Amino acid sequence: MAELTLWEAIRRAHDEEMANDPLVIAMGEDVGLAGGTYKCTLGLFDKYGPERIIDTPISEGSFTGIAIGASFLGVRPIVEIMSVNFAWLAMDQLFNTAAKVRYMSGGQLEAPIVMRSPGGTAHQLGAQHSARMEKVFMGVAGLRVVTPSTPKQAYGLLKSAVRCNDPVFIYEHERMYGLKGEVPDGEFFHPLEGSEVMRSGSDVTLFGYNLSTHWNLEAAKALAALGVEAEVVDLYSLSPLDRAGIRDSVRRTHRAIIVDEAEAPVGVGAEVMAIINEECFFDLDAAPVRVTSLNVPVPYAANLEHVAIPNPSWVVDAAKTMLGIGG
Amino acid sequence: MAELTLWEAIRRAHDEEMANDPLVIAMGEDVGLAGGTYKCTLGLFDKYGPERIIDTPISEGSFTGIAIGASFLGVRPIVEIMSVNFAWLAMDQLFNTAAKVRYMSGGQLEAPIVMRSPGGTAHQLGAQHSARMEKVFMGVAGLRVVTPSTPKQAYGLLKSAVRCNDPVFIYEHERMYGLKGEVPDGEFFHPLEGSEVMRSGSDVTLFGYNLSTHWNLEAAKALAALGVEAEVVDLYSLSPLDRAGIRDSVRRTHRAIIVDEAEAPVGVGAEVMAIINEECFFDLDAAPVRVTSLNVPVPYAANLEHVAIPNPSWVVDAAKTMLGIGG
Amino acid sequence: MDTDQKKHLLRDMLFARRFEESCYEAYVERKIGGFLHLYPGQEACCFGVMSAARPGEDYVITGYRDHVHAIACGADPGEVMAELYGKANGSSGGFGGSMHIFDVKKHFMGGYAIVGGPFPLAAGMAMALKMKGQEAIAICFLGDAANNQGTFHETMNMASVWKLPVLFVCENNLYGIGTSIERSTAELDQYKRVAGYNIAAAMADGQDVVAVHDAATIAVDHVRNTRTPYFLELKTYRFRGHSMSDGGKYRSREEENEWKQRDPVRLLKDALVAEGALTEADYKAMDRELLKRIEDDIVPFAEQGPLPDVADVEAHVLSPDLRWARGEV
Amino acid sequence: MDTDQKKHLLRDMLFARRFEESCYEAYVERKIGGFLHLYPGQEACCFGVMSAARPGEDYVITGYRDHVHAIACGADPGEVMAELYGKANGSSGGFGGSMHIFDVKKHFMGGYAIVGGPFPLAAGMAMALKMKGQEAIAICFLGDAANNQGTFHETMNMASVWKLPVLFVCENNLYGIGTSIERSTAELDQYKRVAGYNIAAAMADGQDVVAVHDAATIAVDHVRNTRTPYFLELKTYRFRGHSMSDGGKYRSREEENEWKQRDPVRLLKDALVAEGALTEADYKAMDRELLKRIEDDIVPFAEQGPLPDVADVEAHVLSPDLRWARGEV
Ligand SMILES: Cc1ncc(C[n+]2csc(CCOP(=O)(O)OP(=O)(O)O)c2C)c(N)n1
Ligand SMILES: Cc1ncc(C[n+]2csc(CCOP(=O)(O)OP(=O)(O)O)c2C)c(N)n1
Ligand SMILES: [Mg+2]
Ligand SMILES: [Mg+2]
Repeated sequence: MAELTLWEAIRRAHDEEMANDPLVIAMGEDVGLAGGTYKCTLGLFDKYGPERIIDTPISEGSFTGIAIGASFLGVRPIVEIMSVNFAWLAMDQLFNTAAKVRYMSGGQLEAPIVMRSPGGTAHQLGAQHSARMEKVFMGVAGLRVVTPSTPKQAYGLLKSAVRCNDPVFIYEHERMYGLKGEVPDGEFFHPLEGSEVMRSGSDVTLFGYNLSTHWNLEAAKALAALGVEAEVVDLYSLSPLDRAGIRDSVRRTHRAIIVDEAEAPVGVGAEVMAIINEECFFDLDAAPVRVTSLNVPVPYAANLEHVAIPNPSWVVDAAKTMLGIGG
Repeated sequence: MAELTLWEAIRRAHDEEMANDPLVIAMGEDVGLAGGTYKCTLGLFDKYGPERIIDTPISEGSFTGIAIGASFLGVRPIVEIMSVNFAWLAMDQLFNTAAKVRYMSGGQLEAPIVMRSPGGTAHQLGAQHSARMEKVFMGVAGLRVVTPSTPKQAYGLLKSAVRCNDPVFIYEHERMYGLKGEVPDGEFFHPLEGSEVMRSGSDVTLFGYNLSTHWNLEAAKALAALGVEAEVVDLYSLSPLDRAGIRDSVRRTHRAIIVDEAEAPVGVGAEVMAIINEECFFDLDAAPVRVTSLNVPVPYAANLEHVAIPNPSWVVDAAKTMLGIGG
Repeated sequence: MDTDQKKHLLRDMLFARRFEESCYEAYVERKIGGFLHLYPGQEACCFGVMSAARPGEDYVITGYRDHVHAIACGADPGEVMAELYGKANGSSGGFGGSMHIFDVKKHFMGGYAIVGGPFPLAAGMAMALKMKGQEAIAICFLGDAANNQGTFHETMNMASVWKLPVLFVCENNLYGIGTSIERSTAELDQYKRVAGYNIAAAMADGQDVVAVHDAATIAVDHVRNTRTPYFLELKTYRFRGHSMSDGGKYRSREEENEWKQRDPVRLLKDALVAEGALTEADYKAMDRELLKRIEDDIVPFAEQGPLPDVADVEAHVLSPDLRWARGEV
Repeated sequence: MDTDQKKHLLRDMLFARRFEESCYEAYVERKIGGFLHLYPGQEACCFGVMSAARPGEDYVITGYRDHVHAIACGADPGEVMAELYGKANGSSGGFGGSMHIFDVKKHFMGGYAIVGGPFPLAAGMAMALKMKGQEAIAICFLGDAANNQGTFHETMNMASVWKLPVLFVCENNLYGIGTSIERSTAELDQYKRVAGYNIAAAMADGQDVVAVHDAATIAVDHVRNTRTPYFLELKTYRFRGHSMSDGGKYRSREEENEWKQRDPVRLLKDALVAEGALTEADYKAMDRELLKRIEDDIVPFAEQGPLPDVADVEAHVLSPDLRWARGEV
């Protein structure tokens, strides 16, 4: 096992998949010569050349479309959208074509592209650079959505996404590229579906994904000090969500808190709650709760951002309220 | 009271608002000379001229941006996106600019545009022309979303949307333009927030909006014949949703079915369920249920479309199951 | 072009005309649903270009007005018709409909309903062909109004910078639904719009199939040999409404009649008659034969085709190969 | 241009240079967060154009590299600095940050962080000015790489067809972050890219503020008098990284040094010295005075400004006027 940062894990997955198959390419703004904004393709330009690590113009809509068209003929593009905030410009191609072409062609054609993009709030990036858009990608049939919370997941999910014949969107968290973790030395493919119990517990389940999984682990520690054993479930697959995994955990703990960095409306929290209602409503001992950001565009000032975006203490507070623990 | 079709009601609202304020304009593909794909601006080109009823090129992204820029200086554009399926191309401008500019300018600037667009499934329009995208518009702070289920609402919501200083998205259902209903003769502004109890009942609440409200009214009739009194609540405001109205109805009926023409994931049904969980979980006598389309791109063939998209019988069946009524 | 080839083209164009008219009838009788966009008037564009290309080998993509392009690539007309009828024997198994005809075996890579969407898809296919070192090229047929979409600009730029073997054919019929090109577009000659991208371009008379063939020969050879993009504008006209729901008040009858004088089928027929290569009687016989084929074979194939199995409604959403999804590798 | 005006421009440009350097320091000291895009090297573009326009009357919009444009429109530099510090006395009350400076009273209509987004916003403002019959024009400053976005094409077309009084200023600094224009763009001269839209266009040396002023005078007059769009390309260079996180390995030191020979501040200073209108000592005194203003007034205004009230975090999401929302009308 090597300890890698999350960006190193992503770079390794790129490298291995490109070495394995000459039709795997990477494209995006500054992925090539500059090595990628978050270094996820660092050094690969020299290794694979400009025809396989393709620096694009600032044309998100059409370079996504070009990737999709190439995938029709067997190319396996890994498209990086520099920040998920820019993905709105690529949605038409992603949703109207990549996600639908298999269906509307009656199964004749497929668009096995991978799109990766960092999202979430970071250090004061302001309203137009802090979007959390998981929910948008999850809403459309025909697209898989995964999001890593560890370098191991980041490595294995990208490898599987490249091999999978569906379009896959990989949501990376902008604040997590430097996160370190163990990655197996041997080649490893992570399942694209499912969820992972990161910590077992009996009193309440804390559901989260990417960054919020880490908040939940931290909150679980604080709760343990109060005698509360929280289970932490990581929803690395956002589409499809792991209905069975969600149900099983709630059956064990009878309480659910869903922690999501995004604004609440029509988000991951609502969907997980709906699944709980549908799968195991009568197992609940308390009303499920969402911990989300305030429903505002993200403010710039550090103190405003701090009160708008959740942190582990919000999770601890929610659990204490749910469990009737004072102070 | 005059009986108008829904498109006539929308046209009347356009006409009155344009007569009232010379800075109100309408723009979109074929809204002018051709009178609008669904006739919502019929005759207004002759009345107000090409500078106020503006036929646009097929450039959804930028004509939306132009409308927003014009609104910065006091113009009140009503932008028609010919079909909501094309709105993906306009999302960047709508979300990243219109919805955020008030906030990121610290309240200095506002973007009072109205965007109207028909969505939903109609007669076999296929995968790229049958999107139901309410959930996408509801997910972002700074944008109001309303959707009429009657000509009266269509008229009054558009009038209020034009006057309101926020960007407002009006989701119209493609199958409903010909629907007839009473519209007050006098000028009338419909509130943009809230919900409307379309039928009172004590046994179960059927939540819906635009077309699904009509399914629910039909289902309620069928249920009445079985001795079940369903309450039908119309959520004409999708953002913000009427938390109090949802809670009050569930407190009366203790049972909730949310009917949504869209695919389930991260949709209106999930959000309403989450609100119920948050507001009145312990008032529930049964797990809330979503009635939604299958999670597929919409198929073309009539028989496939029929099994993919809900209809009133699905609502009746869901209510019967919930209430334990056989056969 | 020799006489035989002209006769072939006449037959192809006349067949397409009759095929589309048959769709029209079926739509009026409500046997076809959804939106229906017909091709009469523009036949010389598609057949002229494809006669210069390699149907079945080159990869073709277009918009929603796609039946004839599919057929020109070699798609079975019965399957195209069955698709419009929403039948399991349709070219997309009934899942696509009129706007989404696909025949991937014939390299007809689909009709798409979002205006401007196919530009980058075509460039992407060209990128794949380049990577794989194949001789085939990508061909994208779209309308004039599609050129106002941002994807036009973005794709032209990338196709040029990356030297992609793609031919863009603009069928300029002067309207985008009810809005004339003068009212929507700053430059009326579409081929001039690629000047800023360093892309070779030309224009031809889209009603004269021989002229189209000749221009397309230069265009296709350019793309195939230089492996760089080319933009070919064809001036044409659609004789029917934009779709079946077209009110039709945005064009004058005079304009319509003037263009109908330049019916591509009639122009070619008249030329062949003038050449002495065809008689009016030959032409009538050909027409009768084509109509008979449509009535006896194509429509019944569609009418009698089975409905899709409703149990399949959730097929084709995701790949049936679930190895990577499940981590069973 | 007379000597006085040149001296004014020198002062403005030198101030902007020092202001941006002060931002750099504060960022390094972590007093400023987020992304920070600085302007050194390009000062002649903004001040040259605004000296030909009517600051405070004409409506100006730009991207994320926006501090200096705001100041050139008349925004208070202290408020701009306070915005970067995330303070309540910042120009956007701390809600915007570096990429979102606004001063609507001064008709500086904002910095926007989505590349290409401001093109249509500018055209829309011009549409409003046209409707209202005002003399003011809209001015949009953006970079070269932004021209590859679809909004460029769509907006140029509509601005031309609808005859909108908007001036597009392209500050062509040859790079979009780390990608050079040669690697991303088929046509290197940006002003040639509007040929297909029937829009008047020109190019000027963006390091020579007098040349910019002269070219901009023609451009602004054209827009103001003909009420039609104009596209002005200015060849320039940024002396620092794209933003504070720029690795900077994509440009050669030689190239950077060559361009630094053409520092717009130094070029103007040298010209004035050569003219005999300024001495090196005058220049040093001016510089000291500007630095002192930044150190004594502007930075303290930002440092000592109050934090925004966290109770306001939900302000400015929707209009405080709830009449229409509540139906209380
Ligand atoms: C993005 C998008 N906007 C609008 C439409 C509606 N629409 C369908 S066809 C069409 C006109 C296209 O005209 P043109 O490209 O000239 O092709 P033609 O129909 O004339 O062959 C429009 C506006 C659409 N399908 N997609
Ligand atoms: C839609 C979008 N794509 C990508 C980015 C990331 N980005 C920010 S600035 C920039 C380069 C822009 O270059 P240019 O337009 O030449 O302006 P310059 O920074 O050189 O002044 C990029 C790619 C963005 N902000 N928005
Ligand atoms: Mg056309
Ligand atoms: Mg640049």
